[in-house]
Amino acid sequence: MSIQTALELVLAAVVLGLAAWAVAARETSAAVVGFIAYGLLIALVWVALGAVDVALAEAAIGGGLGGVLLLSAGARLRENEKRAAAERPGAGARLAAAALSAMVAAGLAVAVLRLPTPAPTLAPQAAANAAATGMGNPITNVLMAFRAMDTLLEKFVLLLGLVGVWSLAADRLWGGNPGPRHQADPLGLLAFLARLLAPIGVVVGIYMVWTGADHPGGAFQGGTVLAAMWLLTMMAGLTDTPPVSSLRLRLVLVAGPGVFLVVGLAGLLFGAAFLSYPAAYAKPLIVAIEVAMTLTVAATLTLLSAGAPEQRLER
Amino acid sequence: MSGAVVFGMCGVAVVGLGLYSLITNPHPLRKIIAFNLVGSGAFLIFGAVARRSATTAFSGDPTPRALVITGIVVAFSATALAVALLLRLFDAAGSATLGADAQSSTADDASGR
Amino acid sequence: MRLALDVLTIVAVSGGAFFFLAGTVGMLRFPDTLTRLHALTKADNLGVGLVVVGLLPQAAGPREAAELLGTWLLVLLSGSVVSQLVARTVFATDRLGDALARGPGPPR
Amino acid sequence: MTAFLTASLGFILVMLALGLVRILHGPRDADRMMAAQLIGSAGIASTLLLGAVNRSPATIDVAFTLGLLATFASIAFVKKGLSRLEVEDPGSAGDA
Repeated sequence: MSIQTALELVLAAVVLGLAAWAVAARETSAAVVGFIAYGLLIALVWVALGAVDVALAEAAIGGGLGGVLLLSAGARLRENEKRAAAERPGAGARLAAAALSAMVAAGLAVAVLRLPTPAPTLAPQAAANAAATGMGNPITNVLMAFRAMDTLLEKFVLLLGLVGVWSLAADRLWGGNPGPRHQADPLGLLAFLARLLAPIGVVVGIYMVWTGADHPGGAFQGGTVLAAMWLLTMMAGLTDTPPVSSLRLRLVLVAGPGVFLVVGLAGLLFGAAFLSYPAAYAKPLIVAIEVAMTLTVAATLTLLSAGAPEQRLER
Repeated sequence: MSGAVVFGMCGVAVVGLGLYSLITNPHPLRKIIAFNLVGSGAFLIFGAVARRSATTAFSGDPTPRALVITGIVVAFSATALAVALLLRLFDAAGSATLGADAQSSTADDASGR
Repeated sequence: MRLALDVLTIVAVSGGAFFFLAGTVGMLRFPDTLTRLHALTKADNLGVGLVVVGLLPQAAGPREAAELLGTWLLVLLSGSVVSQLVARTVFATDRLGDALARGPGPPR
Repeated sequence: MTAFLTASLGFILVMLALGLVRILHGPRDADRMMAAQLIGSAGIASTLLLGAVNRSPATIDVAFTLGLLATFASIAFVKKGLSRLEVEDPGSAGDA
């Protein structure tokens, strides 16, 4: 066994241990902490699998936004714990569930072990057509050009998710600011950290979008970092969420899918097909879409983490 | 080559663990975590599939990886929606369990909000 | 020259690994939350720091080296702030617990 | 050199796994959060080492992102603890 394989086995064992802890922990808060640590380590697994783009996305979501979302929800649901525990299914049901899960896992394991060799791959095609977009990062090419339809629809899903979250607001709070207003000492430690970290984070986020053309990175990863920085200033009490009735906010939210859709329709009118880019303008068009998408992703993810409107609109 | 097998099996095991927790754990927030574990395991299997085709020229197939990035976004927005639903149910009913008799037994708790 | 740099890498990375060992042992063996916080900060600052110092000679260029140092600075900044905040929360909850144990009245 | 770096990476990963025991035991949420913070730092160090082993400079971006965001959970945890105190305090409970 090579030292590399030993390392991979250790990493996989630690990840599995954290997943098992997130499942088995008695208290919900303990399970949430386990799941956050799991998210951090999964980023390491993606690096070991050679997928740095995915590692960046996982580090930003699993390490940052996801943890904030689950921790604050867990704190608010604390009183719910005992009541839910009373509904724990009996030993027979648990045994049946374990058998079912084991069967599903065994089926998947057989499928993974019997994958065809040599493995089919689209990597050479992606590399051969990179010249059509002028960008060197194959994943950005797949996301923005070769399978742009997926990415467009994903942006609509994000928007629909946000509409769903907002629609949960009580009638009297509609139009107000999402989430509770965070109280914090404006001269305190958290505000100090937010003032120092947020500018660095904004630069890192923009850098990630820019470098995404040729190196690992991209609009989603950059947007997530920007969202995390916005959330940090909110948690430090320096800013508040914008009211959901704000027109400017809504413009930012539809900017990404809107620009994407307009470019796609222009491709239908002037080019070969929906979402086809004319070769001469492919890179500027993709960069324009990415900039608009970054803003949308940052705003949408922040507001998704903040939750439904909970503050009355101040007039 | 072996990295793909090791982490692919890891993903398979995570799917199994998550599925078990999704079925048996009564706490709705734990079900949301379990749902995320199942998703994460499926992404790992995708990653293993992408890694299998690694050669000296390419670190793996970019298509499944791009799909995983899309999947991470969609999983996050689904999680946020589920958490928001759960919090709203808790605020409205004073309890957020999935049992049949949960609403009637806890209506008096709602007066605090 | 190359040899000297490699020796520096080995010494510094080993030092970093030692501090992770010390931090983990402290995390497991120290008796209460605040002493464990002390162990954590050593692993945070010196563990990551020495690994960064050890990797500097292996960096491909000045840009990579700057990014390595930047990572350490980030860990230093947020680690120190967060440990302060955690310690304050521990103090605050202790005080609240004492007040609740004493009986009715304002919690402070 | 690669063998040495891989071995140190494995060592730090084992340390990280031992830190899991503290998440298991608690007893307080603060202890669990600190253990997660330690796992985060060890994860950053491991990512840097893995980048050096694989000779992929972009990996440092991942470590940088983790460094930027790894403390987020701790901050949310601290906010959660403080907001619970504020709810107990009748003076500042007006935000619900």
